[in-house]
Amino acid sequence: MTPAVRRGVFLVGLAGFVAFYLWGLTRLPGFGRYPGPYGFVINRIAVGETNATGVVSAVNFEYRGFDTVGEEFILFVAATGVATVLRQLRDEREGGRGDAAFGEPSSGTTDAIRLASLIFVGPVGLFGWFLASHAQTTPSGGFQGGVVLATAFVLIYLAGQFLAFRRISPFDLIDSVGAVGAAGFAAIGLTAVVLGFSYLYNFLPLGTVPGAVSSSGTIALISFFVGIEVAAAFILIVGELVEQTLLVRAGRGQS
Amino acid sequence: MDQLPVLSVVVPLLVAAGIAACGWVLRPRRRLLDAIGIVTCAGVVAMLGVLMTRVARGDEVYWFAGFRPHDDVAIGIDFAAGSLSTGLACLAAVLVLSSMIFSWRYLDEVSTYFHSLMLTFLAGMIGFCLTGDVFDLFVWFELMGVSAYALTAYRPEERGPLQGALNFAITNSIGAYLMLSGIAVVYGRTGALNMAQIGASLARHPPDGLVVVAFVLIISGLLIKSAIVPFQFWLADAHAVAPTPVCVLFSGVMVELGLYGISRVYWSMFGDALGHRAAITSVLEVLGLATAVVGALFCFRERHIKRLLAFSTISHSGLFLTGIALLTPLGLAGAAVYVIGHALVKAALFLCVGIVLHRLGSVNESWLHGRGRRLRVTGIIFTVAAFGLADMPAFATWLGKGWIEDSSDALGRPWITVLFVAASVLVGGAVFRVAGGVFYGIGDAPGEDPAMAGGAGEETGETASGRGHSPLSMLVPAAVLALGALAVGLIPNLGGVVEAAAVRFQDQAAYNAAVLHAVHVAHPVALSPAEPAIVTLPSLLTGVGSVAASIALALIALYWRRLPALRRGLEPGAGLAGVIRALQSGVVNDYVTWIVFGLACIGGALALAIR
Amino acid sequence: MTPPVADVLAIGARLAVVTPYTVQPALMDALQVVLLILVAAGATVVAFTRVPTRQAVALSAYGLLLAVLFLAFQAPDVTLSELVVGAVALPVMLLLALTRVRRREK
Amino acid sequence: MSYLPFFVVAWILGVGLYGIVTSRHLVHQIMCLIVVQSSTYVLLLGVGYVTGAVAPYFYDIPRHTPAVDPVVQALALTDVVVEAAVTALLLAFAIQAHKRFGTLDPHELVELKG
Repeated sequence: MTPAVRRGVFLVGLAGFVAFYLWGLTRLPGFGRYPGPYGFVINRIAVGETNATGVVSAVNFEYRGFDTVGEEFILFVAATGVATVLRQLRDEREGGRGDAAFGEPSSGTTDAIRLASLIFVGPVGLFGWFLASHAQTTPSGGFQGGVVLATAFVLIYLAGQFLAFRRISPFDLIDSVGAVGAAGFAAIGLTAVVLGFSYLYNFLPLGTVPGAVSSSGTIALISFFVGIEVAAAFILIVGELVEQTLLVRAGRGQS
Repeated sequence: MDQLPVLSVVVPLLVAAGIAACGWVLRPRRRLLDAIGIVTCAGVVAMLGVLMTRVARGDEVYWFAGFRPHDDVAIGIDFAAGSLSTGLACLAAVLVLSSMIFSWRYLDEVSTYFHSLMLTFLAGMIGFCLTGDVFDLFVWFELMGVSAYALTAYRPEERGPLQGALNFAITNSIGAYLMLSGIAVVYGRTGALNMAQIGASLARHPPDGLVVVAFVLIISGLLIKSAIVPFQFWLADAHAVAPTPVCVLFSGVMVELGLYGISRVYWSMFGDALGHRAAITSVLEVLGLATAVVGALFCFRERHIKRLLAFSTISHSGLFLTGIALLTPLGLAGAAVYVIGHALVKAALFLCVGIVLHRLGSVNESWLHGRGRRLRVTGIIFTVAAFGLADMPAFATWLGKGWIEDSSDALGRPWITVLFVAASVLVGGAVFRVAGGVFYGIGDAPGEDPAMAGGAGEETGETASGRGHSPLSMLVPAAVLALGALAVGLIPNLGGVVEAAAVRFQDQAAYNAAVLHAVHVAHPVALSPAEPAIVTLPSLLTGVGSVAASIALALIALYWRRLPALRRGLEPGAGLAGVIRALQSGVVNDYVTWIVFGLACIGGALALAIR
Repeated sequence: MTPPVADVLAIGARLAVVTPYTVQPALMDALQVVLLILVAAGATVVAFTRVPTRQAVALSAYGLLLAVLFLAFQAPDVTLSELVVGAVALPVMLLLALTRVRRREK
Repeated sequence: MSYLPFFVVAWILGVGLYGIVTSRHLVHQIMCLIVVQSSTYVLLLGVGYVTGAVAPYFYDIPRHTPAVDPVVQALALTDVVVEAAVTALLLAFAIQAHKRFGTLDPHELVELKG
């Protein structure tokens, strides 16, 4: 199809499709009039049943925990897939070019950015850790915490040199850590099975005070593993991409 | 409570993560890695096999973390394993197992990645089959999708796999987001994600725009996955370039899972709420038959053998959808058996193509003409499987197709049989042409397709070709699968068992009772009467006749240039080439245009019929 | 982490989430309307920005807008995710990829 | 107001699809795919919203305060992760495709034509 024909066909289709979609959307109860029951039932029972005051985390890691198992593995597959697709380029580099480029400071970074990044590494890392370990109480959780933790590692890259990034996060190790995080979540669920409950049953003591850090049983533990897995997956993905940009520089230097 | 359903998903996931975690230990130990993969798959097959023997009496429902429904409100996620869903999951596991065995000597460059991705792919497919929660369905659909995209681009050193994976990922992601939009729309009215609960809740309203839109959005993602016209373009691109063991899974079961998903959501969520069964039958039937014919025409024209088989999958996907669209127990039972038979023979055919690639280093039919004569065993297996694909009587494919035709005749839709035979003859003719030309050197090499000129040397990355012999680890899975399709067709009383399962699948009230009230309905009733699933003389004659016609068509194609008509240069189907090249453009922008346009047409047709 | 830290974060989150205790319903409605229109405009800008590097910046801003909208929808958890993913992680990945791609074009 | 969020959802989906179809650059196309997906977040959170209700956190407020639906928020969180995963994978494909084809214009990726 030529672009003009395509645009014509598409716009006709889009007009029809959007009209059709709106036909359905305007039969919804209307914004702000969610009829329930699912969410309301969960809001009523979650705090009492799990001692977690963050109900979204209770849904994510307990009531609909199995969705989250699938979600973690989607991220795991993405990291694996990125490594699979980009592996050839890395082999090429190992086959010939020197590692000269890897000591260079990251591209386009000024000293000010480097300094600022260095100052931020600690707090960002701490914040990520905090988020990952407080899923049950406040709006936070393993996923957000994991990404923030990964950001701390990216800051290290911005702050200094790729060499440091590699030394701190060797890909094989991070790969393993990520896999352990993903497996940890699935294994907690399996532990319940071994103990004779159904999969992902919350078998740990719930604590006595709703909202305390030690409360809510497996929710906190699962959130922790999710944090590890997410951080590792993001570090891997960003690391692979960073390596790609550096490879080109190395290649250009030679050719 | 029995844990088999959940273990069959969690075990492959844990092994996949374990393989990645121990990457540096396993990478140099290729055989250990292979063995772990094969043992895991075999274990999953065994688990699902045991589960199948138990679920014939009724769906087995599993509530995660023990959250049972309160007052008809499901607060957790459930697995609802029925005969059809477990059977399909088991079929997926069997195909992954045979691909793993085949890969033992096939893929030269494997890291831990291949095994990890295959196992997560398997887990995604099983979770998709067994789940009873519509958002969970989306999650496993995505896991399956993401694994499949990565596997398609497994050989990133070549150009084709990257383009195929990009087209595959973009079109299917759009489908997944449309499906999620549909789920959100349903949630806005019902406040439920459990499919049984949604079905009960939707049925309390008269059908209106919301139900129609939600139905179309949810099935659109599944129609794209099952490569129904006009959403089919990605499939040929992805198949042509994915490693052959992965093609086995794409063609054999992933496409069919999309159709299973349509059946699942229809008979658990929308069947009672939508009504208007005739309108739904008509719309889905038109889509199915169009897919069957378009796929068959493209298939017959193709010279790249993997793409040829991919187009045949599109054609068959249309045939299955037509069977499901009849909304009768016999149509669904026919589609189920047809899917099993097709998966086994198609897998065998792909494995044979893999062997050809391994030995001769090409999948170009013109170049290969006569060069496959050395591969005698492979040729025999390919020919047997080709008979299966052409719906030869006694194969499971023929049984299933016959039942769909019987059911459509009973409904007064005789044109279905006519188009079914036409599609079968074209697809059968294409594979017989390949079998006769490549393995027996019959007739002349078909004309070189200019688009294929660069194709011959393209495929070498998968396996170091030019090997002196075909290892048993490749021949045995192919032979077992091809004969398996014959064996399934010969199981006594298969029709009664499968039709009973189909009736149970179509009884929405029984499904609802099993999931929400843990009550097993002893005698489920489908909305349409269950016609007998038997072998009739006309279907036997149709089967033999269409196989004969396929062989005749293949011979005509092979001897075309020696025919007295002397219409040189005008190959059968040559006029199609330009059309195909214009449509199958490889440009993802075009594919997305067709998706939007097709959705508008489907939505408009259903809206007019149901409003 | 000690409980006081959790208290601080929880109170911070509560302040950040616009609660009906502190905001008149009409004002809340107006806030949501404004944010929805901004989000619609943001999506349009992202889709119509043809220069990929600029588009990545636009996407980051769009992620920020979405995050604020989710806050007004009383979803602080999703806000936090959208901030870390939509406004930071995705643009970083996209810019890295674009750097890779642009270098080769020279 | 009552249906404005849903009109915005349809608008975002529409412009995202338009961007994909008219795109001449794969990375641009991937960003438009992100826009398409963002329509699902707005839809999910839109259908679960309750006028006048608080966010579903009961750390410092009474347990029976009316709160918005927590389930759609959990679903949106999953959706965000899926977005990140798919985008990462697509970018990896795009980088490799650029290396093999020397271009990122979908019209010039010609390997699979016909």
